[in-house]
Parts: sequence; C-alpha cells; structure tokens
Amino acid sequence: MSVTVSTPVYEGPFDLLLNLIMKEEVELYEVSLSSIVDAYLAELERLDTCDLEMATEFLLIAAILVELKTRRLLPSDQRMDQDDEFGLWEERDLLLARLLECKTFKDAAVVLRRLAAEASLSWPRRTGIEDRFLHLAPDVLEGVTPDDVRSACLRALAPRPTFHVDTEHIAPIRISVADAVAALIDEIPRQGMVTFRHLTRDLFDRIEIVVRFLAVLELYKQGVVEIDQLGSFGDIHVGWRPGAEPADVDLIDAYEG
Amino acid sequence: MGDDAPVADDEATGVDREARRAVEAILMVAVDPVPANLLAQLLEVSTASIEEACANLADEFEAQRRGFALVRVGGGYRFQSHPDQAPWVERFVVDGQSSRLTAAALETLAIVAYKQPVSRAQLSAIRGVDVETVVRTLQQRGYIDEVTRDPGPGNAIMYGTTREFLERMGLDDIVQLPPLGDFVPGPEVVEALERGLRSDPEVEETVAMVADGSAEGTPADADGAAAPEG
Amino acid sequence: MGDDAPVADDEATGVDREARRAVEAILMVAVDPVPANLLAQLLEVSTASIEEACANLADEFEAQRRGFALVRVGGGYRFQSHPDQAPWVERFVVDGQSSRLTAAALETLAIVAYKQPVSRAQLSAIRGVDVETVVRTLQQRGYIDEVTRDPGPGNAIMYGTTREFLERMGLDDIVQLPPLGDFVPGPEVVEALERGLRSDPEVEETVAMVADGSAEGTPADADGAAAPEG
Repeated sequence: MSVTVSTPVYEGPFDLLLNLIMKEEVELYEVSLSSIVDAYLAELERLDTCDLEMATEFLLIAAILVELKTRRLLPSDQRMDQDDEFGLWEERDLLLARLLECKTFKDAAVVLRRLAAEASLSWPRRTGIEDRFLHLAPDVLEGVTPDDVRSACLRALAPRPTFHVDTEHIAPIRISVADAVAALIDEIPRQGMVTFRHLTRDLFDRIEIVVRFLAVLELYKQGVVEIDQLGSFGDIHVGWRPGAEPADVDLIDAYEG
Repeated sequence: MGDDAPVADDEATGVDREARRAVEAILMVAVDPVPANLLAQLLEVSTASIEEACANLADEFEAQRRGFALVRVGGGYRFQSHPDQAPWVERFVVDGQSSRLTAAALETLAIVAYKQPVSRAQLSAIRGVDVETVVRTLQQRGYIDEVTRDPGPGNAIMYGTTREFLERMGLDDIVQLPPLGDFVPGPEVVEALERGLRSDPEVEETVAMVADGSAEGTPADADGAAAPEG
Repeated sequence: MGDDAPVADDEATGVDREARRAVEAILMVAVDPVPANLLAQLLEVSTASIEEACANLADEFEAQRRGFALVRVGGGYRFQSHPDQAPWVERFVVDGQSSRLTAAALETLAIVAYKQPVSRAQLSAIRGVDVETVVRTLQQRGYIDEVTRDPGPGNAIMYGTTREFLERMGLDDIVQLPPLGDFVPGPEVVEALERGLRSDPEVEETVAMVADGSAEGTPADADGAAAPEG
C-alpha cells in the first residue's frame, strides 16, 4: 500500500502518525513503513534546507511505528498471556492519550501564533528616560563585580546546546550483533551442540534474543556453525562445524541485513 | 501645579486632569509596562482610579485616531504604535520584530503556558522529543524562564512564561488565554484515532521460529520495548 | 472610524491625516530623535510638510494639555514627558524603576567588555534579540560608547566600554578583566563576530580566511578566549 505524504512539514513526532490516522483509511498496522520513509525523504529533499530537528523527529515517529509493528509481529501467537494482552491495550491507550495531548497543544499553539501575529503589529515604546533624569536613576552597576561581568559574558557566548534525540521511550538496544557473535564464538565451541533456547537462557529482552538469533544466522552464513531444527516450532539446535576456527570469523561492525 | 486649564474635566473619573497628565508623562519614559498599582502608589491615588483613567485615555487616543495607543499588556500600561500603522513603522524600524517562532517552539511554548510550572522532562514527555534546544531558545528570547525548582527528588528546574511572553502575545494576564478545554479534540477525532490504532495482529510464520526459540523465559517484553510513557 | 473626532483637519499642512498618524506611530517607537528628512523619505512626502505637520501636532498636544510633548531636538523630532510633569517622572525614575541591570543588559555589557569593538548588529546576532534599547541604556549610563566605525559597508557604529565602566569595576585597564579561560564560544557567536569583520561580502575567501585565522588566534577574535583588549 502506498502512502502519500503530502503535508509540507511534520512538526512533531506525533504529527505524522496523527496525520496518517486522521486521513482515515490508514490503519497503523497496514502502513508500509518503507513507503512512508520514501515519501518523507522525498519531501525532505524538496525543502531548501534540511531541518535536522524535523528529520530527527520523523525518525522518532518511524521508530515508534516500527516498535508497534514489531510488537504485533514478535509475540507471534495466541499463547500471548493475559498480561501481555492487557499491556498491549494499555500501551495503545497511552499512545492514544499522547496523540490527543499532542493535538490539543498543536491547536493551542495555533492560537498563540495568531495572538503573536496580532501583537507584532504594534511596537512598544522603549525609549526610556530622558537625559535630564539620568542623575536620579538608580545605580544599576551597584554590586556588580568583574567576575559577574565574566560570568555574564560566558553565559551569553556559550554554545547553544546541540540537538539530540530523546530516546527514553524506545527500547535501548544494549547489544550489537557483533557483540553477540563474539559471545557465541566463545560459547558454542565449548558446548558442542546446543539449543538456541539454551543460548538465550539468560536473556530476557526480546530484542537481545533477536540480536542473538541474527548472530547465529551470521555465523551460519560464514560457515562456522550448523543449524538444525527437528520440526516446526521445535527447538533449534546450533553446533560448531568441525574444523572451523573461531579466529576465522569476520567480526562484523554492524549487521547490515 | 497650575490646574485651570481649559480641558474637558474628569470629575466622573475620580482622577483629576493632573493625574492623567502624570500617567501620560510616566508612560512616555517607561521601558516596560507600568503596573496600575505602581502608578497609584506614585501618584497617591487608588488603583481603581488609575485603571479608570488609563481606560479613558486609551479611548481618547482611539477616538482621536492617534497613530499610537495606550494599552494594558503584560500586567501594566504602555504606549505602543497603533497596529494599523504597522506598514509605516516597519519601514522605520531597522531591526524588525524578533523573528518568528518555529511550530515546534510554539507548541512547546503552548505547553509551558498552560502547564506552568513545568519541567523540561515533562515537556519532553509531552512533545515526544528532547526539548533542550527549544527550551533554551525560548528562554534566550525571553518567552519563558526558570520560575522555581521541583521540590521532589532531582530538584528539576521548572519553567513558566514571562511578562515578555505576555507582551508579545498582547495579553495582560495569562488567564486571558482561552481555556485549554477549548482545544481538547472532539469525540470524532478521538474515534478516528482509536480506529487508526486498532490492533489486528496477523501472525507471520517467518518469525514464528524466532519467537519459538525464545518463547520461554521472555517475560519482560511489556516494558522492554514499551510504548512511550507520559 | 471616528472621522468626527474633534481634531483639526490638515488641509492646510499638505500632509493628510494618515501621514500624521504615521509620524505619531514612528515617533512613539523611536529611541532617538527622528530627523524630518528621514520621516519625509519614509512617508514619501516633502520635508517641509513633515515639519509643518510636526509643528501642528506639537501645538495640538500642548492645547490638549497632554502629559507629553512632541519636541524638536538634536535635529529631529521626539516624544518626551512634558517639562511640567518632571516631579512625577522624577518620582518614577527614583522609586518605580528596577535598581539592577537586567540579566539581558548585563550580558550585553559583558559582550561589549570582552569583544570590543562590537557593533549593535553583532550584539543582536549574538544575543538573538534586538538590543537597541539595552545599548541605549548602557550608553546613556555612560558604561559604553561609540569608539569607532566599522570600515566595511554601512560603517556601523562600533561600541566599547568607557573609562566610567572601568572605574565602576575598580579596574585600571580593560585587560584586567578576569580572562574567559579556555572557553570556546558557540559557532553562532563566532559567525556573528566574523560577519562584522567582512569588509567585502562577495569575497567568500575573506570570510574563510578570518575563520581560519581565528583558530590560530588572530587578534580580531582570539581575545574571546584570552584577555580582553582595551
């Protein structure tokens, strides 16, 4: 399904989502992420200057969408327990609440813009006192020291903060595929044949398990492990290929799949 | 002060002509809006009579179709150019008005205006992005400022709007903002959003294998990749 | 609109009511007296008609016994408080004004102290807001003054601190200000300062050279990281 992103700018992380949903017919789980991304990148290119903030915010909403999509895909089946089911609803309600809040303040901001535009038609008189009253004016440098002047200068000249994305609500990816590969080439040769379940026994974040699975696939691709699965939904067995040397494995910087 | 001038008398206002002249003179040299109670104190009259005098002066300037206006803004009174003279004043003013705020800045400003005092973390949570840059810009440009510290752990800086904000919005007091309730989306929007977020999962077999391998001992997905929290 | 306002009409002056309103608006927001020929140019009328209009307005305000006056001073026109209101204005100046420099004013003064000579445009760019009023206040108080002119196009006035400022700080020489240390100013600051040094805007290389030179410590802006220059 193709999504046309026609709004000129999305000025908040929830704007895009809000927009897509408000255009009706779009259901979150049917949105093809790649088509949104493509459309959006095309949109960005049309802009004269690339607005870093806008682009980053878009990445955020894309991340949220990916996250929601993965949640739909990964729990996989009917075995999802009641808590998970509840959690998903709760999460959806939270997102709904945030979208509503976002919309509320977007509309309030429109009013502020109008007020500011009206007010900007008038310039205040800021001429100040006439010279003949100067001698009466309070001594405004009273108590100001050279150090105060220095601090004020530092404050005024300080670099503005660099923009960075707040990712607090996105699950941090604590391990990389490269790290997982390193862990596996240490562990598998020692274990001989081992189940994937065993390899992930002490992991509890789904993303870590996914990363480890990708690492297994990577080792398989490089021909140092063998994989066997006895039946559908059966345990996956992973074994070190006889004669393969852990040192042969190219440690990858990042998974490119 | 000599006061036998042939000018419309102001018995009705409760403030004599001299007090009105004094108000005009003071506002002419003031840099910021002058609160009614300060004028009252300086002129030794009641605040109510100052308010009445200023309202009358404002009406008078308007009736005389002056190129300037006396307005109540930012908690006080000030002289300003008349809005309909903007095209001429623009020609004259070199620096122009301070540049316009971006939509992101305005939305953040709206949250501060309605939720103040509010911390940066709270703003970030609502906006869904880090607001450090925006907050700094708003603060540098005088729209918001640190007003207090969160008494709770961390003592987060709490931000609020400034008098400058009121002046730039043409408001006398923050309570003049339309109530936030006016902006809460109607039921049709809520419904549309709910429909959009409807979950209708379809299991894809390709990943079943992964899920299967990890099916046990993965209790923590509810928070691992959790949705944004408010 | 109040076409029936009790104001003398201006057929005789050659300047219509709208031009007079524009004059009022501009003079109300002007920081310094505005020359008649500048007003004439802005409003596209003759200087003589501006002079006549201003004279009429001045008479009108006097006749209405306003608390302010429109006066001709220093080659231009300006609004000021009426001389007979001086006692009230004095009261306001003594009791109604803040006795401290605002944070914004102190920061502007500090930039001048460390980065002098510096133009108002550079100050505005660094501060992110218009500094006209602040510069005027600082100059009025005798803390800063025009020290030179930018040799580049526009010949902008360049400001520096005064003897008075040094005395107030208890310093003999500006180099005695505490050094800023290893501090590196933000890129927008560097850019703002460089912009003022561009004497030939079309030659990009000049800018590049300046930027490059600054890293090595050209006197022009390395003072930021070292001791201020007098």
